[in-house]
Amino acid sequence: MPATLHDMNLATQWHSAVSKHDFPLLHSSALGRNLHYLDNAATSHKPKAVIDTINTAYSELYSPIHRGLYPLAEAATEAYEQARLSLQAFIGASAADELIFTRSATESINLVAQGWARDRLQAGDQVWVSRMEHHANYLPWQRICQEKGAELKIIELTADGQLDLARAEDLYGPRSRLIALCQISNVLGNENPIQQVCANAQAQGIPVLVDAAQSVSHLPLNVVELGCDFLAFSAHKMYGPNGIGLLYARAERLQEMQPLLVGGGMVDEVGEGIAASSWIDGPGRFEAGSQNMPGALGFAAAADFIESLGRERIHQHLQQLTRHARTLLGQIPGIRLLTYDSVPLSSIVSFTLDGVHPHDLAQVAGERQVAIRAGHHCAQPLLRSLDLDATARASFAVYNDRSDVEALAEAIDYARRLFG
Amino acid sequence: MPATLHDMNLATQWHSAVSKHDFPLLHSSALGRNLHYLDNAATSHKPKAVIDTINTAYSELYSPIHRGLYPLAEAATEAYEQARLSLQAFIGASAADELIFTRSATESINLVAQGWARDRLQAGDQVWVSRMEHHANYLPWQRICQEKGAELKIIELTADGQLDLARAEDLYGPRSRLIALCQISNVLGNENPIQQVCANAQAQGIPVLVDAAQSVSHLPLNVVELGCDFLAFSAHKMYGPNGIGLLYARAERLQEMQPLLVGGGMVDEVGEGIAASSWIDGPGRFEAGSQNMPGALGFAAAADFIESLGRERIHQHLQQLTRHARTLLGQIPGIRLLTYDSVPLSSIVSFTLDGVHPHDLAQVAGERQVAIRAGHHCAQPLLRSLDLDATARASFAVYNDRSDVEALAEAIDYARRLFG
Amino acid sequence: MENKHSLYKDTLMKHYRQPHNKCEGEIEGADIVQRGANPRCGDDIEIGLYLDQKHVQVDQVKFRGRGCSVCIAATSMMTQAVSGRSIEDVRKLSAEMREWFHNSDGHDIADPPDDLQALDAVREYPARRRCVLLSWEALTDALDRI
Amino acid sequence: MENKHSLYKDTLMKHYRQPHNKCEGEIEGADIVQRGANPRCGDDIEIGLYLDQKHVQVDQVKFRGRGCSVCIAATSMMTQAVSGRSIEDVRKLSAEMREWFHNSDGHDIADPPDDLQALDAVREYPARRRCVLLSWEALTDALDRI
Ligand SMILES: Cc1ncc(COP(=O)(O)O)c(C=O)c1O
Ligand SMILES: Cc1ncc(COP(=O)(O)O)c(C=O)c1O
Repeated sequence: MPATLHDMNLATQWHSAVSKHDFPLLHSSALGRNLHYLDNAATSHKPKAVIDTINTAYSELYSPIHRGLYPLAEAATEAYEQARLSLQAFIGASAADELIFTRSATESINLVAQGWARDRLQAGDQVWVSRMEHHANYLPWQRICQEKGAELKIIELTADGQLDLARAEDLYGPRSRLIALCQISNVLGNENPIQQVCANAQAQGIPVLVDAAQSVSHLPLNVVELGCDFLAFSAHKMYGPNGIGLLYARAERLQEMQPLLVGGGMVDEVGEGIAASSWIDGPGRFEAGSQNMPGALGFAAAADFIESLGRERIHQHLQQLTRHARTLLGQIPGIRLLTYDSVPLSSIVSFTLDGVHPHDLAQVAGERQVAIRAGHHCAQPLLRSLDLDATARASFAVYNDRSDVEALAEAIDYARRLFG
Repeated sequence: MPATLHDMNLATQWHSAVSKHDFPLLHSSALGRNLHYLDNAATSHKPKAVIDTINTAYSELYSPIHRGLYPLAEAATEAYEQARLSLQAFIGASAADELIFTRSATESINLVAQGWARDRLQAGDQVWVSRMEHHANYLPWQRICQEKGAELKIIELTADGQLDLARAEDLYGPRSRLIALCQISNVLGNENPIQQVCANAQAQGIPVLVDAAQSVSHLPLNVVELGCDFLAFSAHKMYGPNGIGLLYARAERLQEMQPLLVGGGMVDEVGEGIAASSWIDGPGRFEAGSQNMPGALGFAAAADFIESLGRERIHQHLQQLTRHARTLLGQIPGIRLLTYDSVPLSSIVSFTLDGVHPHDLAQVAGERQVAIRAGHHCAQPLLRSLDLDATARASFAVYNDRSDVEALAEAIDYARRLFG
Repeated sequence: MENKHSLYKDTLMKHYRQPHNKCEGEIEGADIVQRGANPRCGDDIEIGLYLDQKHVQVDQVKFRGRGCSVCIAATSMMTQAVSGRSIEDVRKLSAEMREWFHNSDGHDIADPPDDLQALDAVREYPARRRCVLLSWEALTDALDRI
Repeated sequence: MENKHSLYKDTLMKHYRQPHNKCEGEIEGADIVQRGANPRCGDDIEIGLYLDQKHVQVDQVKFRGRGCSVCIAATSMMTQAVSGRSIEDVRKLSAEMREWFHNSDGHDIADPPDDLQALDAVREYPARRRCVLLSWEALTDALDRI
């Protein structure tokens, strides 16, 4: 499968900008050195720059945040808020005060469900999600709808796996209270027309939440242009640390939210007994407890790392790998790809192989140093509608190259022969 | 203030076991090298062993948890569950399945309030806390009591700052549904008689939650002997990383809990529409989303670090420093200590100085390289009852020594003269 | 194709390709039919127990369903291992199997009957334990209903 | 005792020790009385505005309350800086002060009146900004009530 000359030129340029050498696990660890890591939709490896930032945060700058009156505490607080500013620029928000540090995309979405929707939903209201949502953007809505007697409405998919907006009749109707959509599906790899949905929703005054967990690392993204009200993602899927994520909430929406967690640092005045307490202004109201400063700094370092390569370029690189994977996998007898040629490529390929269970595919691949995922990918509603129990999935990141794709295709073909 | 010979011998032994040299920030950073860091009740610095563990987790073992079928993922999952086992041993729980990884003590307590108490509290029921609770163990109860029309009852303090259990008449009464108490107060430094409260409560079938945020790093602790139902703490106050904490829930209680967050990894079968979904068994049900493996490993490394010194010995060391601080501070004209000689020492000294605002005390101390805290310490209910707006607080950790205490006393005396 | 470091030992592959006691349609005439499903993987099986008249012995176990190779092979091995044993023995073996897989560093089953020893390789893959144990758990549930 | 790196410059200490326009009891006869409190620090002050008859000028500002040295000194400086100025000027100055403290790297106030320049040192301590701004915020709230 020779690459075109154009592709090869791009690839050469790319690999002088970034390579496995920048990622300690892939470069020099016993378990990772020879690994073709293609489970990036689950979590990505960390460049040295991010690991070093975390290290430095603990070794040179560590201190309580927003609480101390000594120079170290001032410096740490400054760095923490600087990280918020970096991430503000990264997503194009109008103000840093619209960014809330959470533990993860999952917490971000639960915060909106419990802190915003709970007080607003009434029996008969509708919350809209799509058929392709990750459980993190499905279960919180299912739970709050159950509690409030609201309806959980599903945007179904067209035959080629895209949002069937035409069939979602009441999406912008009078009972629609919130639309919660992923920007890129973690199974299909589809990119959804978020901007269009936001524009239509805004015209009817319906807020939109965007699950950007799979997109933020490689799609140029600007929340103001996108027009969304909420946007959620995790650091660990964008080359950053675990245990930290973000919720963007437009100022107006942020004003309407109640905290998910209450505790230290977020209260202004504590009422006696059960007299109401008052919360502080700004995003700190949603960050109860001691701040995760090293996490925030690592998060911002990951954003810087992405910006240094450019999301446009990263996206191109991932699309090339995805295209290559589709071509090579497509040649294996019995393979079924879950995405259609009519849908633009992103960074994910899901597939099944006739007669071989996806778990066996992943296991055989694993034994051959190719790390892919098998299962329902936390998207049971989607898999059920496709009448599948599980699929195999390969997903790409900046450090992957064509040799990873080739190893994948070989491993799948080997599995076919093993079980054939 | 010459130390007794006995104290000096102990101190020498101690400093061969642990010193600032083991803590990169205190040993070699520009901002920390010459710092007398006495803000340990807010957060503690990290030994090299913990920082290295986090580093290694990212550089050699990083992978998704509970999801992958390749050797790296198996190794990472194993390490994550091994960390849970280490922490199980650290707190003496009967089973690792009783330990839930959370983001912090704050989340742990909120999880119990929203995931356990919400379904159980009825109008007229009582939740008991003490006057000395941190907001993290006060606001979650205040909020759930407001929501449910339950009563938030306060165990008031005796004149010397101890729990006045005799005055808390209905503590074990028929409407008492939960008792939530800190083991050590973050302002007074008091150690509360948790074991006694648990025994009495258990006799009446009333669960007890222990906020161990301030105790777990230096009090020998065994949840079975203690007899508590829930126990919460954060890693970052015990020499571990930020962004991770723990909730211990006795198996019986864990069975009764609902998750605070819903999302990936915790669901068994997702219902269609708003049909009920089913959660998986065990602590994973409460750990929605991608696991924080490097955090868990750093957490366990911190527990190992503590165990290597021995909590008994650490406690002794901290008591000695506290005693020394009380003696030296006590000689400064106009000082008022917030703890009484009748109360056993732990690791915290709070104080005020007549005519100087605590913020000025902390600022002057900060300018003289002594890091202490000033404010309400997230304990407004306590400070209000003492008719104080703020106090200054010094708190000790393993790396502190007598010179830190002496620098503290000098700084406070300097402030007295500056403002005198 | 036997590979020392592979899960896919010959015995396992043999049971997967030609499972013992597997029905294509419904399981007919069994004393107890019990489902075992793991929605997380999509494994979904049904086992049928045929008991002797006195209900002290398991004469045969049949199964049907779908799953990965480990699930199918392990279920096949299970049916082979327990058919013809006393209920008491089956309970004991079932407990031992679970023990064996939960303490992967622990002791081995003294004398694992038939082909069960071939599952040893799976113990190194905690993520696949559930695939092995699914049929044993269904079996235990079935015995509890006698 | 002046220390180059200290917050506690002579001017600040002077205002703290001998605050201008500070009352001991109630603030009497003011046109507007406004409280400013920061429960997080325990700073709690009250300012009283005395306006001219046409309500275009702030004749005097008095205050009472408790707080740290920065809060008390900054409030004293504020009363001194705004007394005798037109309401329009006071609004402008108040906005400039907030600007000055929120962008600590930003531009300086062109010509800070009276002793305000002495607060420059506080700008390096974000945690104390609130102590400086409390009285200015109370002032703005008071002006909004005219
Ligand atoms: C007694 C006590 N409980 C709970 C907490 C909350 O811990 P965290 O901020 O790590 O959630 C703290 C510390 O802030 C504390 O001192
Ligand atoms: C589309 C999507 N949304 C949300 C999540 C949840 O992210 P996290 O597990 O980091 O909270 C994931 C990943 O697991 C995802 O792929």
